[in-house]
Amino acid sequence: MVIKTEPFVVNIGPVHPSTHGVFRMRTTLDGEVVVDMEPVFGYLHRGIEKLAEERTYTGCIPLTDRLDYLASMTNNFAYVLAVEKLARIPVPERAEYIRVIMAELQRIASHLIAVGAFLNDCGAFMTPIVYMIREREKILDLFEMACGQRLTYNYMRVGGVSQDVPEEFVPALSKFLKVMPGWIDEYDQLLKENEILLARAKGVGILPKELAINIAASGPVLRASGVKWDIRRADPYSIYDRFEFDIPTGSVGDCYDRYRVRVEEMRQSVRILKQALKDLPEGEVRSDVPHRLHPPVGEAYAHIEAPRGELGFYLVSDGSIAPYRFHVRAPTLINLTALRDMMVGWKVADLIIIFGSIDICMAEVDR
Amino acid sequence: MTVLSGEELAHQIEKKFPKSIIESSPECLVVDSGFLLGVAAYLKKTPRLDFDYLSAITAVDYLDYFEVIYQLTSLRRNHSLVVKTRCYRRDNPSLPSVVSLWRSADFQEREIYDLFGISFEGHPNLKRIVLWDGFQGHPLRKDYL
Amino acid sequence: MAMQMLPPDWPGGFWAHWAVFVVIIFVFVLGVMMVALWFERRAMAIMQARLGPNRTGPFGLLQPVADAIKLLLKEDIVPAKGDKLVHWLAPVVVVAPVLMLFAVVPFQGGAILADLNIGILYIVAISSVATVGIFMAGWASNNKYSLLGAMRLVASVVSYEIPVVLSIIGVVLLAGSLSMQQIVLAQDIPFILLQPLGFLLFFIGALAEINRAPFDLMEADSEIVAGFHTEYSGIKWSLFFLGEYGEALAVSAIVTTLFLGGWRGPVLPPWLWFLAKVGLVFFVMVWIRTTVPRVRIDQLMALAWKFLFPLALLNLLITAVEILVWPAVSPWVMVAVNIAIMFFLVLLWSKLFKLGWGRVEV
Amino acid sequence: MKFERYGIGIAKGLSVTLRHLLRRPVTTQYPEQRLVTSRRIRGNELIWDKNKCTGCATCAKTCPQGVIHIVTSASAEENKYLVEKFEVDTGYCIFCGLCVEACPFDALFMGYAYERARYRRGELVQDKEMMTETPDSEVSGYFHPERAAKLPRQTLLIDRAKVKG
Repeated sequence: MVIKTEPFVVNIGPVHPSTHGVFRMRTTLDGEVVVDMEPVFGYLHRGIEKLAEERTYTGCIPLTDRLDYLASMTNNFAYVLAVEKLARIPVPERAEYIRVIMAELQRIASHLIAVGAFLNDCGAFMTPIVYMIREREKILDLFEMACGQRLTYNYMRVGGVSQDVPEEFVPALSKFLKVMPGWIDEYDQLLKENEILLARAKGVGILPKELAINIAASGPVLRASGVKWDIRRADPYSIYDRFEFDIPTGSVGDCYDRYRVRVEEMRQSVRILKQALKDLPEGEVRSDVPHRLHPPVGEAYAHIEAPRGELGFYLVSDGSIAPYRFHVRAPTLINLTALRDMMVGWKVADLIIIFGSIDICMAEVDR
Repeated sequence: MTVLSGEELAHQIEKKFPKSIIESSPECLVVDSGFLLGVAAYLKKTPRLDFDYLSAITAVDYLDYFEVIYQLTSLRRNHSLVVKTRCYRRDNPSLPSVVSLWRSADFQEREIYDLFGISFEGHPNLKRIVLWDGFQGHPLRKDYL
Repeated sequence: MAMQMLPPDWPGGFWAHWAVFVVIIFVFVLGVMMVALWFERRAMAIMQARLGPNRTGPFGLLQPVADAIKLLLKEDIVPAKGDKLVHWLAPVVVVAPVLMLFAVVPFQGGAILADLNIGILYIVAISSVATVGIFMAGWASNNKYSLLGAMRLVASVVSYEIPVVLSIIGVVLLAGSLSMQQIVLAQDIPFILLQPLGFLLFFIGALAEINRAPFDLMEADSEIVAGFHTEYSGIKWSLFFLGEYGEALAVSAIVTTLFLGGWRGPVLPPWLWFLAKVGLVFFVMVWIRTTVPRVRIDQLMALAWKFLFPLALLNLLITAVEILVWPAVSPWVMVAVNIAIMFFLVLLWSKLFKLGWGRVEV
Repeated sequence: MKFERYGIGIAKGLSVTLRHLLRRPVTTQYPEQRLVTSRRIRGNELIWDKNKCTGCATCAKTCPQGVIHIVTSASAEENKYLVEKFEVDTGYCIFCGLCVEACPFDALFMGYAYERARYRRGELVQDKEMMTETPDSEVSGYFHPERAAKLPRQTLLIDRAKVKG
């Protein structure tokens, strides 16, 4: 006997505890099963690309802070790389190292939130995210020490970083690097082998390798699908060619793989940080760049491996003090392309964790 | 990552699609919009080129024309190429959609449609993405104030 | 300690007994519930490296009082298109049976409101009534999240009743009585040792039946906002809250009575033993809630029907065989045999579980 | 996929949470307990050194939000402009610190205080008098290392962690 059921439409979001911001999923459910899903964006659209066209090149750096607010350092990094490419500005050696240190710390901080929020979505009530925020605070302390803010850092400048790190930064960072691996082990002990988590996340929301490449997924989402692709290795920017690190990859591309890839990436970041801290040279941190920069007419695309994927900035200069075009290749927006394919057929509860495992930041998706 | 020279590729593509290349330089390749889909399919499917990864699409309003920029990458061969195409009309500009080749174009073409008003023919679900339906104008055009 | 004989004569006199115990139950349920609330929040906070409520009163002990006052003063919102009568009635239907459950819980030898000779049956029957209230709430709210939550609850309660009742029967067989008082008196060795598998099944089943983590999917805040009480506010919402914590306490009390030897224990006064055991069971619930993620609805049902139900049947069978065939064997031998059987069966059944299933082609 | 764990994973997790019962909570109870902020904190006000300022308006030109309003008139003495009006609407300010960086005469500072909540938006507008540096002003060391040296050391949560081995 077939029971005749009627699908009904449920709006998950824009105001919902686990849509990580103001995302809306217009889902059609048949009982608990997701029959169809349509993502609706734009609740946090602030027109950053248009705003940037009226600001100086330096004045755009605070705007990039407000893209992916969980990884502002890497946003700054990608943007200044693009401007440096456009205006052909050299960067002092020490500044390169400080940038890499900041970017890797930011990757750890961002993945802590990503993993914590994912586990929270799975229903582990608050515990993992509180533990992870506990460690993230320590990274934020370091950022605050260097640049005076805890969220919108505005730290990197075209041709370097705004100020040299204070003298107490290096001892604090080396202490952090000593204890961080132990904490990562503790997170693993908490939930890595948990049977319920395995049952919930293994094999759920599979993004096949071919599809992941076709939708240009990037970052942990792409790597979890088994593609060994990391821009730090494939197209080394800054000084990433000097460090040794592995690229963790998943095998099937399910939610569990995405979670594991993020945790392993934290370990690799600690490894890079140790090398960078060991080689940190003395010297200038900022080359002489005028406040009102006039890059030559042209265009530049610079991309980096941000915590959430390939973050690219495409800048067009017309020779004036403001960019003619400022485009952000937002990794999270593009990672969401296959959201429907991953969700259809699973239950409402899976829909939440699939979405959580992609790890988005709405400020970047909508811009 | 090696950046493939647009000039060298232009010769190859010209052999297959005569008059398809408007301009070429070491950095980029400007393709006539009529040949865009053919050239894109060629770039994706030729084994030596193998551009399987369309990393970003964006548009620029140069007032005389719109330029749409495709950042292509090959994950297997680790090389990249910038392909551009131009659209000279300001009222109802349209270009062929590449969603059939790379699904990553889906949201990005919708975004360009939303903010520049360029409609992509063949896009499965072309509607506004960040602004609401019924919004007047296309904000990233230079004449939008 | 000399065992008190039945019938209960603690305060003495029928009506005096009734009056005293109705008051005791209300005070106990409400008072202990407040402490339990505070306890859960504090214990969970400390396990999460936080502090928890510590501002109102010493150690934040008055926090539940402050919350209650706040909730009483809040505006009561009824959805415009909801069913107003049912919406109003639902919290009452949820809370009343929870209070009634405590009527048969023996706090001490003889300290029981009504020593029904079918005490445990009464508990099974009454505890299901709350489900109706929750479904009423989900229906009357006219909210899709509420309805989903209520449907999940009904599905899970209907499934979990069966293994729970079957595992209780094992205890009943051993004790030879349905009366709660008699079950406690029969436990010279706590039944958790004689019935380890029964305890495991009962505890898992009871967690699911009262929607505690990891089976709290009818109010899964990360999925369906707050489930059946999404549309409730103020005093009505607090009644649901009361019902939920009352159920948790009731289950703790029932586990104590059925498996942990009730009020019995050396040195300390019996009522303190009882409270301590209830507190311990409650702490285990809090501890589990702090640690584990939530299961999915189909996994929940699979657990009930594929794991708990067959094992509960086997447990019942084995217990019955043991009682019939070896009535005179020393209980300690039985303890060893039963623990071995539990490990064997659980390991055997665990092998049957698979990962990554549950996708439906649409 | 095979599944052979029998609850060991859950037991491991339970042991982690149980261990935390014995650890000190990390909460800082804010109004009573305070952590010392960074010496470079970009607190939410701007402080202005009247004597060093020449009225060049570089700060106003650099401000990405355009919230610095400065009106000057030529004055005879010392090759300076006379600052007639100097106003910052800190309600619109994003505290990026670019003005402090840009000031060629080191006349502008970020504030060290971060508790400047107000009941009305109008009260967030800082005028010339409110911005002028007095002996009481708490000045942050952002981009001014000489000021940073005078400030107390930042509390670091990492200092509370125990290093094993």
